[in-house]
Amino acid sequence: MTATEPHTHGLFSPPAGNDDTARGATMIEAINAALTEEMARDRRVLLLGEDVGKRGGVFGATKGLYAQFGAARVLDTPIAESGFTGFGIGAAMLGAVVVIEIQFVDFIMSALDQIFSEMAKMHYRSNGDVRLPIVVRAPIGGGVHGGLYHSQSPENLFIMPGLKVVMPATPADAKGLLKSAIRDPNPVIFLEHKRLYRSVREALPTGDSTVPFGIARVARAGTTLSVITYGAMVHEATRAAEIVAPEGIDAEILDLRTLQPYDRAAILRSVTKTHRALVLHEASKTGGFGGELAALIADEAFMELDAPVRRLAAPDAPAMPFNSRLESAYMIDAATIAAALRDLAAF
Amino acid sequence: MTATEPHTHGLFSPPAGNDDTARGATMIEAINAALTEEMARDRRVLLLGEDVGKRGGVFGATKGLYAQFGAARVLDTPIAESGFTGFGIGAAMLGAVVVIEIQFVDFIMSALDQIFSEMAKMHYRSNGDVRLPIVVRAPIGGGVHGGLYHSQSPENLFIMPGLKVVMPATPADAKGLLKSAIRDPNPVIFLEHKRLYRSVREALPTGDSTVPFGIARVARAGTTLSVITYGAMVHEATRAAEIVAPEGIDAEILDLRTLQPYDRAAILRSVTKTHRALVLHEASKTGGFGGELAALIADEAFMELDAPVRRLAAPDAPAMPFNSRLESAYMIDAATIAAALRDLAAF
Amino acid sequence: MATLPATGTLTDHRAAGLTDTDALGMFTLMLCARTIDERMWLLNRQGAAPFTVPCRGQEGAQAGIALALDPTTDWLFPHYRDTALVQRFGFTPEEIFLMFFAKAGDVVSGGRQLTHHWGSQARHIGSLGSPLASQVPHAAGAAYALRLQGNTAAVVATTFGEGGASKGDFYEGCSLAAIHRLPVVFICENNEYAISTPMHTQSPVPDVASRAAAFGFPGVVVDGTDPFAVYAAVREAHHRARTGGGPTLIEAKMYRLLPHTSDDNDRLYRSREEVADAETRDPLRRITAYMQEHALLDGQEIDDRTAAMQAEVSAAAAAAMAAPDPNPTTLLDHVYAEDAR
Amino acid sequence: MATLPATGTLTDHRAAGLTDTDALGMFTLMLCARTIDERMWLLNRQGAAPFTVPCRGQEGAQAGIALALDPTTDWLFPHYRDTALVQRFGFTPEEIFLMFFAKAGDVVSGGRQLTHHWGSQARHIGSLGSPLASQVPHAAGAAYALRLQGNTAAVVATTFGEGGASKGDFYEGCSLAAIHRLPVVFICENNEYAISTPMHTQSPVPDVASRAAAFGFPGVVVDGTDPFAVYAAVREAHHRARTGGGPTLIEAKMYRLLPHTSDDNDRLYRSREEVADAETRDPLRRITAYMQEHALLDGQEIDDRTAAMQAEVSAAAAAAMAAPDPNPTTLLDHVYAEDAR
Ligand SMILES: Cc1ncc(C[n+]2csc(CCOP(=O)(O)OP(=O)(O)O)c2C)c(N)n1
Ligand SMILES: Cc1ncc(C[n+]2csc(CCOP(=O)(O)OP(=O)(O)O)c2C)c(N)n1
Ligand SMILES: [Mg+2]
Ligand SMILES: [Mg+2]
Repeated sequence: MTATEPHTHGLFSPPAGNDDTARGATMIEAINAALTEEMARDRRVLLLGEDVGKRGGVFGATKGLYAQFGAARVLDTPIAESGFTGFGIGAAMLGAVVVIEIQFVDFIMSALDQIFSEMAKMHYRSNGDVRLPIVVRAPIGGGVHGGLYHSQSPENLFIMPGLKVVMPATPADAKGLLKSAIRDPNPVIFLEHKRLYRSVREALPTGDSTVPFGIARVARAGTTLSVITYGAMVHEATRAAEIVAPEGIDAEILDLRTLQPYDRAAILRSVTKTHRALVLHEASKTGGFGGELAALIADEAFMELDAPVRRLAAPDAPAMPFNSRLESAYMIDAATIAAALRDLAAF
Repeated sequence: MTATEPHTHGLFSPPAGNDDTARGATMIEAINAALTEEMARDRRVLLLGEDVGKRGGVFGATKGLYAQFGAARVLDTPIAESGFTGFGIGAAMLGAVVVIEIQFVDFIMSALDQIFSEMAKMHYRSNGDVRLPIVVRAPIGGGVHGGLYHSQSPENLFIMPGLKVVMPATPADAKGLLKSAIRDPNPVIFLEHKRLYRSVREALPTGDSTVPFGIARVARAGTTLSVITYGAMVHEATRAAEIVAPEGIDAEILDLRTLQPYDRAAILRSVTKTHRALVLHEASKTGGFGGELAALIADEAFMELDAPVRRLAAPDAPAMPFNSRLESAYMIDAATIAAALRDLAAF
Repeated sequence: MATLPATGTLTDHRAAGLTDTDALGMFTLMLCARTIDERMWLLNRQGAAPFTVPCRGQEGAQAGIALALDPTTDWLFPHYRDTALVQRFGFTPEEIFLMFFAKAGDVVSGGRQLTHHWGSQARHIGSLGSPLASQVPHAAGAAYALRLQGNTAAVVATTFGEGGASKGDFYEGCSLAAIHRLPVVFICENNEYAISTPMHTQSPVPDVASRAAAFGFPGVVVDGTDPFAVYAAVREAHHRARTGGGPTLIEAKMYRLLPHTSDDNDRLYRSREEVADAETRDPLRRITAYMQEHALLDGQEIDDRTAAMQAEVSAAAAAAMAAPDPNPTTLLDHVYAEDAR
Repeated sequence: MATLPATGTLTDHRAAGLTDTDALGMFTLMLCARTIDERMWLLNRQGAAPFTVPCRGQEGAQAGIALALDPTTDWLFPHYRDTALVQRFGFTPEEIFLMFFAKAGDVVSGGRQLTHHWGSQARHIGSLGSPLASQVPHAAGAAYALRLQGNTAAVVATTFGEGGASKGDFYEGCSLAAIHRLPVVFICENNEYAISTPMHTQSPVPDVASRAAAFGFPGVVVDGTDPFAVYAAVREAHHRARTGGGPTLIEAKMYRLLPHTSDDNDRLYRSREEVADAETRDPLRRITAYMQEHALLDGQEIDDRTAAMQAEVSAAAAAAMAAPDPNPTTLLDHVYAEDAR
């Protein structure tokens, strides 16, 4: 960072894109619309989290909801992630449909006992007696000058039977998946990449449309190799695909949309077509969700493979540093992906 | 469970093996010996946890230490896993060498913020200024009639840069690895399979001997296929290998000993020899550590493989149920492993 | 505990607002829990079941709590030791044994949970996991949801040990209930030990009730071996909760007369003298003496009831033991709820 | 806050046990922090740095805490807003700007941490992460380790916001310190808001200090815009800690005069009138008036010192801005400590 590179965005206002609203909605607007519609549709829906009330959340996801639905349904909590997550569980046990906002996913860690031990296991441990319609929304991901604790991608922590995990890449998916999440009778961890909040615009489908879980989206059809990814990396991969397209590398990009359940059939279909797979995520490599995806391919599509299953992921640092140069060194960008595509295509 | 199958063990006294102490030490004795020796060797070593004092821990791992080293160095804590883990971190920042006992790994969840956000990142975030010589010991694993919250195998949660993760399979390894862990300047998560506490005996090496991290042990040499595993599954796999040996299937069994770092070279070496790999663990499959191991093999040993990389792991249930029949249905046993070995050998 | 009164000097049940029938009901409830408890210990020692969690010494407080709550409207987020209390919310002895033997017919979990991890939506009992104090914020959230639904009758009670009261979730749950002035009664069953760890090692203050001051609601200490005193304290808190007065923290002081569980050996950390001393304040002894002193039951009637209870519990245990185990093919049932809302 | 005194009526610094030199030092420390703070805000608004965390309104309390601690023996586990306080422990303005610009020479983290996440072993400042209140149990553990080492001189202080004081770690940390009667001073910088959430929404009681009752140690409320009053309160707690009296919880009441951070827009949740009213209790204004009233400084001297501070801070900022960035090749340094103990 030097004084000659002015900062145009901040932690609560991540990078923006085209301001032309005629070109559709941003992801944060899509999320806000989904919340508004679901709260209007179902009086049982209760929102809670830090600063979600008057302020509308630090990113504005809950903007206007406090005014529209009142303080009883849009609850500002004290800073007590474990307590208010448990509170949400108790409310859901008694019939509320609960949407919890964790301000940054980095701060979900003290709620992990309630999430892992209670939320994920309640339906199972009660032999189906209790259901917990809860959505835990949390901004995830880096590249926003957030430093070590506002940039993490710990999605793999939540890959656990009993939880569903969603990570949309586009505004329309964010809206449709969030509506599905709120209507799901199970706990859903809904991870929103903060770099995508305002940087992408897209027309939203009209009417009450939802996007089902477990169905991947082909973000780019191709024949040379398959990139299996999700979240913000879908966009980096798409950029990388355009870089290598003129070189005759025609990458297929699969946007998983949901990580639990994840679309095994779509992955196997794509790899069966291309015979080469690159698993890509923003989280660090060792112990990341990419292991699961690569393992699936190496087992169930083994006979189709013409090349090793590659993983491209962040380096094994504890988190993404604040300084811009370190942050850039940490982040996977289109150029790095393009290099990996070339390498895999050449195998 | 029926009245005709008497229970001979309980939660705090898991299955026992041969009582002939001439045949060596159990794992719980080995752990106790390691703690005793290290506390005697280094006055900075401080033990803390629930019931570690007078009672010597619920499994007896700290037996005698309170009497020998006093209440100031063997600290009974209130039930406050996050707080006392943070307390251990603060003590380590000021020069203590801290061994924290979590009574069951199932109860570590409320300490995950201190472990993930503080312990794993402290050295990195301080640019090397702070070091945290901390060992977090926790009994792990099932098959002891412990039910949903005394049987879990969440080792994959801890695969995170900044943490080291150890999971011994034998008494001698437990002792040597624990001594290494206590001397390591980094935070180490030390996971002790409670079914192994008393069921295996082994002579312990004499003298001050340690076992280094990151070096796998060949538990059984073989040529037909490689089983990559750790913890209690090493023993099940060995039993399975003996079952299929007469059928001409000569399994090599690799005991990883440490999961972070894990011995990539040994895995690749074994697969290069056998050309077939089965990744095995007691934890449930989707999102388990097996994904990481299979992904490594599928990438770096791809050209050596004659068969798909298989994973054998528990079913995707939220946890292991209490009822004996359900517990048996959940657990991977030697017969199940033997079937997987046959299947892989026949590919 | 040394300052608590000895056998026979219970609070007058009528002064506490209880009828003779209520008092008899409390005696019976305590006797039932005690009989179940003893049977479970025996069955465990005989190898018929892998685990039990005794409530001996805590039946009195639980009977007091039980009568102060209304199971038709109220909800309970219980402690695992609540073998007496959950019966108020509809658990029968046979159901308790079905849980103990982890049978398919276990209403708590169909044999999935370790025994004594109560729960049943139909019975207004919140599902309990093993991590301590997690149910405290659940209770607050449940009360909030009931309020949102316009339910002004329900009170939510939650019980926990003094050990669990050291956890962040206890404090955060109290805080949330207090901020919203929710109708919650927090009840600590302080039995002096968290496994081997005595109160003075766990807590810097002698009374868990002191923690209520942090949240601005009343904290009350009551003799937990006096069922009628406990009843009165919980009844007052219940009234406060229902009339918009917000939460109360009640600490019932008692003593865990048996080891922590069937897997514990309490000789490792406490003297027989200490246990023997606490036995003089055994709540069942106390109420038994009281029933006689107040001519509610005579010696013969007590013997008869005890014998009848033995028979009832034997029948329940036998029926449960003979019930079918869960089918292993159900292992993956209910990982997720299937139908959309 | 409406009940706190207005400008000019500070506690007498001599009565609080401070010399004139001390008082001058506190004024200078506050002026320095204010000047740094304003410069950072400006640099952020100019696009020269992505983020800042203002301390405006909190310098008075920090100056009071600062003087009450002995950086040669004591340890500090700070709050991110402690731009004044950390200077007492050795941070120079240039070091603070090196952190702000995330430069290689940043002693906190070499540019890895978001700015204002203090830490430096050499300076006796515990490394701070972002999750709130995590440092509270660290402080207790640090005090315990010092005691084990036979160090009877050191006191450990930890600061945090009233928002962080809602977390389980706050309670659990206090509990551990109290059980062991450790020499810890817990200091809440209550600035009325956690981002947008006002005190009455976060807390069921008006005073964070009330929470000390849960742990049996003193809880003290002090006017956090009066540096001398804060000094006296912390000094007393420090003395108590050093003489075996155990912990104290001090709540210094103040107001966050700027938005939460450079990314916040406080117009979304509070009125300009409220902020303007709080500005009448700006601690720098108050101490400036005090210096004049007590003839410690006259108007000219204040102007001179202000100008000199501007120059010093400009120089520090310029030097830091020109300093080298960390080399990207260092990205994977210090993931693990290399050498065995
Ligand atoms: C978070 C957590 N830590 C540890 C345990 C293990 N454990 C089970 S019961 C118990 C003691 C509980 O004591 P208390 O709350 O006083 O209840 P009591 O058993 O005395 O009724 C402990 C430490 C647990 N269940 N949960
Ligand atoms: C555990 C946790 N939850 C949420 C956050 C996000 N966050 C950062 S500062 C803040 C408000 C803190 O308020 P307070 O403790 O009063 O300190 P102040 O900023 O007012 O000085 C929040 C919610 C966090 N850092 N940590
Ligand atoms: Mg107890
Ligand atoms: Mg604040």
